[in-house]
Amino acid sequence: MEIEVLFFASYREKAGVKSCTFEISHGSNLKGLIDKIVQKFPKLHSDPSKIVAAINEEFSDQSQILSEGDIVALIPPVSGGSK
Amino acid sequence: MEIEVLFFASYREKAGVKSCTFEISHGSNLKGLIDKIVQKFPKLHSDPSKIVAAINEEFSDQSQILSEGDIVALIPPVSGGSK
Amino acid sequence: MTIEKIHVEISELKLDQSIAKNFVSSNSHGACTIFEGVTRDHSDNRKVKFLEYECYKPMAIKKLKQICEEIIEKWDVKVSILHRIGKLEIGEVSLIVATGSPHRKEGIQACEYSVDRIKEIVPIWKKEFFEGGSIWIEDENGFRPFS
Amino acid sequence: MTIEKIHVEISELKLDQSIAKNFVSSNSHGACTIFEGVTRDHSDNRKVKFLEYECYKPMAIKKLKQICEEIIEKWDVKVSILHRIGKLEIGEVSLIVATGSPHRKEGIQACEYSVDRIKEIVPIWKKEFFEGGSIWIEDENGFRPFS
Repeated sequence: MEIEVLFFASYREKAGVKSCTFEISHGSNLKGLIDKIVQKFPKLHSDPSKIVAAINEEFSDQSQILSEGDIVALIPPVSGGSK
Repeated sequence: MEIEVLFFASYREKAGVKSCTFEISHGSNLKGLIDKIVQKFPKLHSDPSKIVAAINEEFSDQSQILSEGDIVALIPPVSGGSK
Repeated sequence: MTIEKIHVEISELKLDQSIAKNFVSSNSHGACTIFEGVTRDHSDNRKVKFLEYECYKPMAIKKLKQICEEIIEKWDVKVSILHRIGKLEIGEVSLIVATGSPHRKEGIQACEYSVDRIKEIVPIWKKEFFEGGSIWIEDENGFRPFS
Repeated sequence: MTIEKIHVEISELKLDQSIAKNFVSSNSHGACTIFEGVTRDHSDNRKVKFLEYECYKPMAIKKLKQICEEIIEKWDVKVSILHRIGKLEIGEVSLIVATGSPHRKEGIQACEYSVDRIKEIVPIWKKEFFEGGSIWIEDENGFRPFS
């Protein structure tokens, strides 16, 4: 099945794209997808297990199983606003 | 010697005056003055020892000795601003 | 130095937040925190019509400055305090405290501190006019000049 | 009910404090607390020229609303959060949080809570442009979505 992946901020720059569609097998979890993403864009992170991601706008554990139509966003660390 | 006494808020209303000059003897302390004030305006407070006062714009203990030219203000309890 | 970091004002006129905000702003600041005390339409169970604030002005100014000095000793901030006196309608602003600071924590803390401290040591009194009467808002525990 | 107590906005336009303030004001409120995050001219030892904020908008809106919901469960307040994105010059306001409350303590606490929480769970990123380069401001410990 196809999953749309969104890239923001430093991930967007490192990947060189704002979004990208990945083909994964049914039953795959978020970890499996993230491993595929990092294979394609190795600059993203040296340790894929540390990437924080959201499925359908909710932060999700990498063990979560993906479903058809899910939108996955990779969320770089933030330090927004003023310290 | 003469000491000018200022009244504010509820004290001003209870005394019926904004200020008043009292004659006290040299060496008198604030307590002595406050006792005199409450004698003249008994409505001010049932317990004169609890009246908070400032000498020359500084909060002062009732044991403080007064000097010629001091300005004494009786400071009603406040609950200013929003709770 | 100190003189440039603190600003206090007591006025019978409507308070203008931009005066406080402009005073505390700086290109090196990442945070501006503003507290406004507003006249409420009720107090306990009384329906309030309007308020009157009275102050012992020279001492109130002195004490507001003292609070500002305490603040700039504790935190890296600029601070401005404006207090209105006289008659205030419901919804009008009686107090504005603004802090400007490089970082947000200290600005928020300083702002909270000042509002607490104003109640403790600044001789400003509030009279509430409600349906059927008026009362000076006094709290025996509210004034702690030596704390 | 909830819907009337919270207000969030993400905008490319200059933020207008009066929108936040008007939303949280009420005749039954005695306090209005406003926090503004401002673009500083320096960061660590870098001289900052300007900033750019980027966000994952639908999720950022959702998370800002979640923070507001958390706040109105904890405190008796109304709350408005405005966040700007896009290019910001030095001195411009990136974030406004306003709370209105019957009493001051809860308003100040709610305001502080929201600012902390925004850093934890709202997907908005800041890129700093300084003399000689640019950098995304990222803090490995800054994002704690599950805390």
